[in-house]
Amino acid sequence: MSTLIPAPTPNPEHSTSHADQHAAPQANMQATSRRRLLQAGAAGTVLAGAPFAINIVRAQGAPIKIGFPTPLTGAFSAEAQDQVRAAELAVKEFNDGGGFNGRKVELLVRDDKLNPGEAASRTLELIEKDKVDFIVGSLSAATQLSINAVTRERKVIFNSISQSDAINEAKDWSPYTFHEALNPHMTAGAVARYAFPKYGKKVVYLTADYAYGHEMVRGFERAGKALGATTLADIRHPLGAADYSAFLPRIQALKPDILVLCNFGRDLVNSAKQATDFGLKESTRLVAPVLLFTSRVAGGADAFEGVVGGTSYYWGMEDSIPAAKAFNDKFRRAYGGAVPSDYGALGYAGVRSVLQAVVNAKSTDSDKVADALGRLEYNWYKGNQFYRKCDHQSVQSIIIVESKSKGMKDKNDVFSVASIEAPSESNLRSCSELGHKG
Amino acid sequence: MVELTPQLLGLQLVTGVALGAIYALLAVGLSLIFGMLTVVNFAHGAFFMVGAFLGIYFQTLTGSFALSLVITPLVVGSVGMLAERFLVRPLYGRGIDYPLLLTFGLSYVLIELMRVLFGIEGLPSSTPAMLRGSVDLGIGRFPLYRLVLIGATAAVVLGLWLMIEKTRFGLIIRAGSRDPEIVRVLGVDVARVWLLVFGLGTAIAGLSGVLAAPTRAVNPEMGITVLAESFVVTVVGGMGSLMGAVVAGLLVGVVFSMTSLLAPEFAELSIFVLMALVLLVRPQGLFGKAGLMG
Amino acid sequence: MAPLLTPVLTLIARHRVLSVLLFLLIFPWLMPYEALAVNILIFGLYAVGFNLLFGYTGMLSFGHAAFLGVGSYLTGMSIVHAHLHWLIAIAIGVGASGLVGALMGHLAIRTRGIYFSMVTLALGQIVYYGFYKAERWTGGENGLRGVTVPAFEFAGWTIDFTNPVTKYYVMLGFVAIALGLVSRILASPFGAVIEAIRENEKRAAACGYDVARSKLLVFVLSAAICGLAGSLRAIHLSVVPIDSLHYLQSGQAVMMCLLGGMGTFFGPFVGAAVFLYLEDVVTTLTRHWMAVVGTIFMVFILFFPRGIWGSLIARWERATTPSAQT
Amino acid sequence: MNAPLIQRHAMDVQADILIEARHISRQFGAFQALTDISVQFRAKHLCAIIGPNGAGKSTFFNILSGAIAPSSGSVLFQGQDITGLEPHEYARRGIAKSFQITNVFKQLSAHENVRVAVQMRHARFDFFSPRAKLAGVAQTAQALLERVGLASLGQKPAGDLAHGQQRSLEVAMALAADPQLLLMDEPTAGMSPEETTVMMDLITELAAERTVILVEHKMKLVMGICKTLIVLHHGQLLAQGSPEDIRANPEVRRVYLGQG
Repeated sequence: MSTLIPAPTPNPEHSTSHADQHAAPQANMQATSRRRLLQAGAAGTVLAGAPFAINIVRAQGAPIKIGFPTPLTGAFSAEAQDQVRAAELAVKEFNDGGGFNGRKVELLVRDDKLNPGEAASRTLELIEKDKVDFIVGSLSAATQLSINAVTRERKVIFNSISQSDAINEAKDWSPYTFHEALNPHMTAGAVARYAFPKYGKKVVYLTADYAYGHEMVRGFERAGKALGATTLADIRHPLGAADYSAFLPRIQALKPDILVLCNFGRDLVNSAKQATDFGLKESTRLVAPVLLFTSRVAGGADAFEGVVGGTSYYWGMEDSIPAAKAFNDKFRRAYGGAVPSDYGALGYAGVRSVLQAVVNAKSTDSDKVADALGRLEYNWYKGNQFYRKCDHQSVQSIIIVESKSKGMKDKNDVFSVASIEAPSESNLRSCSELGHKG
Repeated sequence: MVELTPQLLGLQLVTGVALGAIYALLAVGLSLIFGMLTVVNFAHGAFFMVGAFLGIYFQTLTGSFALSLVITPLVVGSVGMLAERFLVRPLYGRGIDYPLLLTFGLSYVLIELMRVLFGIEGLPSSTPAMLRGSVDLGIGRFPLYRLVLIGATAAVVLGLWLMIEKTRFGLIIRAGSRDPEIVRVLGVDVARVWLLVFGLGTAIAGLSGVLAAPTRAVNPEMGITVLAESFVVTVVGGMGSLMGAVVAGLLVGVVFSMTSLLAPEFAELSIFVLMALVLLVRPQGLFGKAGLMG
Repeated sequence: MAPLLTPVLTLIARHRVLSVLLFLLIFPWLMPYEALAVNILIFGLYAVGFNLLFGYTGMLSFGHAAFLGVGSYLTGMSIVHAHLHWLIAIAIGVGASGLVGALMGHLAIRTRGIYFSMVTLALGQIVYYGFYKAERWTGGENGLRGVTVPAFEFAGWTIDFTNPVTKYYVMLGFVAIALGLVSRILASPFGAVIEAIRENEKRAAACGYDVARSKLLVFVLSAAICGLAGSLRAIHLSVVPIDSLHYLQSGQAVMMCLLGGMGTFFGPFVGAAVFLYLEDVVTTLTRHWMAVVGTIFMVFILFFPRGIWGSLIARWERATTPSAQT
Repeated sequence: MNAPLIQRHAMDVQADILIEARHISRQFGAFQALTDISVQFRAKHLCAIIGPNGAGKSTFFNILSGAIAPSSGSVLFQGQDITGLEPHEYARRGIAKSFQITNVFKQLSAHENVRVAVQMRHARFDFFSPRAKLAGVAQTAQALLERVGLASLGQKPAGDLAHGQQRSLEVAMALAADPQLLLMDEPTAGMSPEETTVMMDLITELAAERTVILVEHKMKLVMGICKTLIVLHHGQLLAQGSPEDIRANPEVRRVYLGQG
């Protein structure tokens, strides 16, 4: 145990940078980074216990620090690690471009283990110990909200790259809160507008029983009302349930045109898979508000055959969107031909927006940068975007994809782009509805 | 709300039984180990998970689901025996807490091991071609594979029952689960028996992993929720009672299935409520021996 | 080691609360960052509360997350919804978890051994779902946000919880009081009774002690202390995550106790410190932290069943009273 | 047939009856362990329950000590019905027992074992006063240890004591409550001849101040020291009376033929 007793050291900054080098996995240099990790391991344990970790006077030209809490371990680790790759890419780009008057950017990645408590502690660490200038990251409604609760109190900018409706609402929102990702209302609405006219109006929802799931349903029903869709049932299943068979006979009996799977990640994989086994697809079209690239890869072609869903980004859109092509190529170059996933792309955009705002504001001061972000109009990877004034929600296009089961070119060729809904404020909930004045 | 036709209830029942089948298998393994070794195996869910991964691995390797059904339990069982020999054995006679907590630590290691070997996203798993699709039971369509699942479980339980009733090893187990002292008196090499029992228990966990794989997402964390559920089953049935494990497995499956139909949100809660009620009325579980672990 | 250790440990043992406080005063400067130090304070207290039941009375509960969580939520809700003063909010949190403890305990103490563990687990999960479903008040899966204590004047000082050091020392105050209380209880006749119950229930009853009533009392005490830990955590994180009610959180208490040494006064605290520090360091070093934590855990069970502090005590006893260890 | 005898016996000693069993019966499932046993025990009296293995001695002992409840019948202590009370309530009324299987707080020191037992009389639910400062408790405990000859071993964990010493420790704990009735289930079981004599002397000595009821299957051992013997056989009261009566009793002779 003795090695665990922290020994004093004059330079606490070190330990983190070691850690970060590791925490940003570089697909193309795995072997070396592993070795580096081992050294870091030795160093880190000794250094991590630095006394007087706080109140370090930071010299001019010190690096701009961006804290990046994300669930490197746990159910969404695949997505999270793709987020990190893409974020690293944005940082590298910026630094290669000379940084911000000589100041380079440093990305401090922390594992929030998909646990809101851990996320809050890690955010406190990033702010209090590492003195980060900004926070970007998170990959779940709960963790992003707890990160936001911490940053809001301390007036630190947080650009969330994970979905949630709550974070837009005045109750949680702060002038330092930005939301790069889509929110359930936008995604669900877009998918509804695409699917209801096409596949029918009798709808059953199989919903993960938590805010995110409920928000999805709300989004669908709103859009559905306009289109004359009727809800046969909204069946709520426990979050993270492994088996959905018990919910399926009832759905079978209801004979809906559309079954909307208002759940995420592994819940989606499981429910889609089991619905397929029950032969539901013979009479019903399966629809998912958020169809993740990674879920589809993990779930396999059969389970997702013919499933239609929404996403913030699919690499395949590069055929029609030049920005996407450019982004994919950068990513492929950096990571040995790999393509960015939807959430990965958000990691890139989230960091890049903040850095652009720093340049525009000519400062790293929270208020100045927040102001600059508010004015920002950008096209990083998927077409034009901007943050709505009242709630800092990024107004952006939404991609509707359909899962392929045959004729795939390679393992990444999993979707066909069915349609792209252009960015429009009218698809967001109104500012007044969210409790914002103006 | 759809009206509750006999067909729907019937189908819901079958679904519950199919669910219960997996619970029962897991609980049988847990109960076997507990009954003999009074070890509460917190790594059981992990062994289940390992079974699912290896099942797919051997299936792709040999190209045959049937083969992996045979190989995987053997491999998982051997891992189990290694664990018993080198990790659990030193803890016998140190009370119930220590083995329990050790296996908890072991489960962490196994989960991480699978992450390293097969990646964090998990593996895509699909039903073997010949068992795909759904059949019309007359009360509605039901996945063929889940029927097979029920059959397979029945077969395993039957086989186990025969072994316990008809073989000498079974005799020792029966005696042992009543009173471990007896086994020693019978002049049996207890250490060897316990090793085999632990192996058998974990092998069954592995087998249920292979069987469950086609019905759900296979990922390193898949064992965690399953563990809690199979504990509920084991405790409801009565720790150490194989009969109890099977009955409670089906009971829990059906209760879960029925609440899913009538009050979906409370499906998961329902099984914990069931456990609380059973234990408060019958502290030793449905088939458990009173005073055990008292 | 022993000769050097003996006088130190004797001193510590004599003034155990005082010495732990002295240590905790400098503690934040030994940690990589204050938030971690605060977490250790909170979980140390949580583990101490749990140890009262597990280590001293021999009852292994898998439902203690319920008390941490209820403490957190009730304190949080009193601040967020009722806008009560934070001190009152903490009192409410502690009271509520004590109450829940009384209810759970009343049902659970009818069972023994592994069944006790499982009943507490089940009841704990029921509490979990209760709060999960009460989304309007608890925020459900999103957790309860906005548990903020505005800066206030105290004895001419401005106390601002966004200053980590201030927050640490305020929390330390509460933990100190709780530790003093626990230490006092353990030294009391009642402390002797619960240890007797752990050793031999039948005999304790034959001595004339009301075993059931004593068990219930410890259960409630333990719950209230874990509740205080929860209350502090709500203020520390300014959010209450639903996970704080999950049974995995209960498991953490067990791990911390074992790591540090169950049935010893400092053990759980040491356990919590090492556990959290380890996790913190390991997670920043490798994504495979689960393997590392799991292994260390197994090593302890196998080779240091007494835990870190427990093993030190044992060495000390062997050094001072040889007969006791034969 | 000997019921009237008991009744008559009861008449003249009604005055100083300490504990009384009335028509005690007990089944375990189908097995009838005890059938309609009525016995009275006088105060400050050394008495032994004897009988061959399986006669129902331990069952009867457990019913008298409140460990198990009778299926029918009742137990009176000082004229009060105490049937079915909690074990700790028996203890608080002044009924102490030492178990057949040694039963101490193994990890606690011998002294702490007795101290806890003594403490019972002073403080039950006291959370605050430091236990060490509890008036006289420690001294009383030490005195009791001396009385059973363990004075020097006070600091040793009870689990580490020799078997005989653990039995003695149990007696000390039983005495701690200064009971009026001391029930002892085979106090000399597994003891060496030397230890046995020491224990028997101690018991005789104790019986001077209180009622002591022994369960013993070694007849020889108790014949010498007991005032009254109660003989059980197949769960029934076979005979009771002075050692002389018992020796003379043909029934008993038949049962114990070749034994004792």
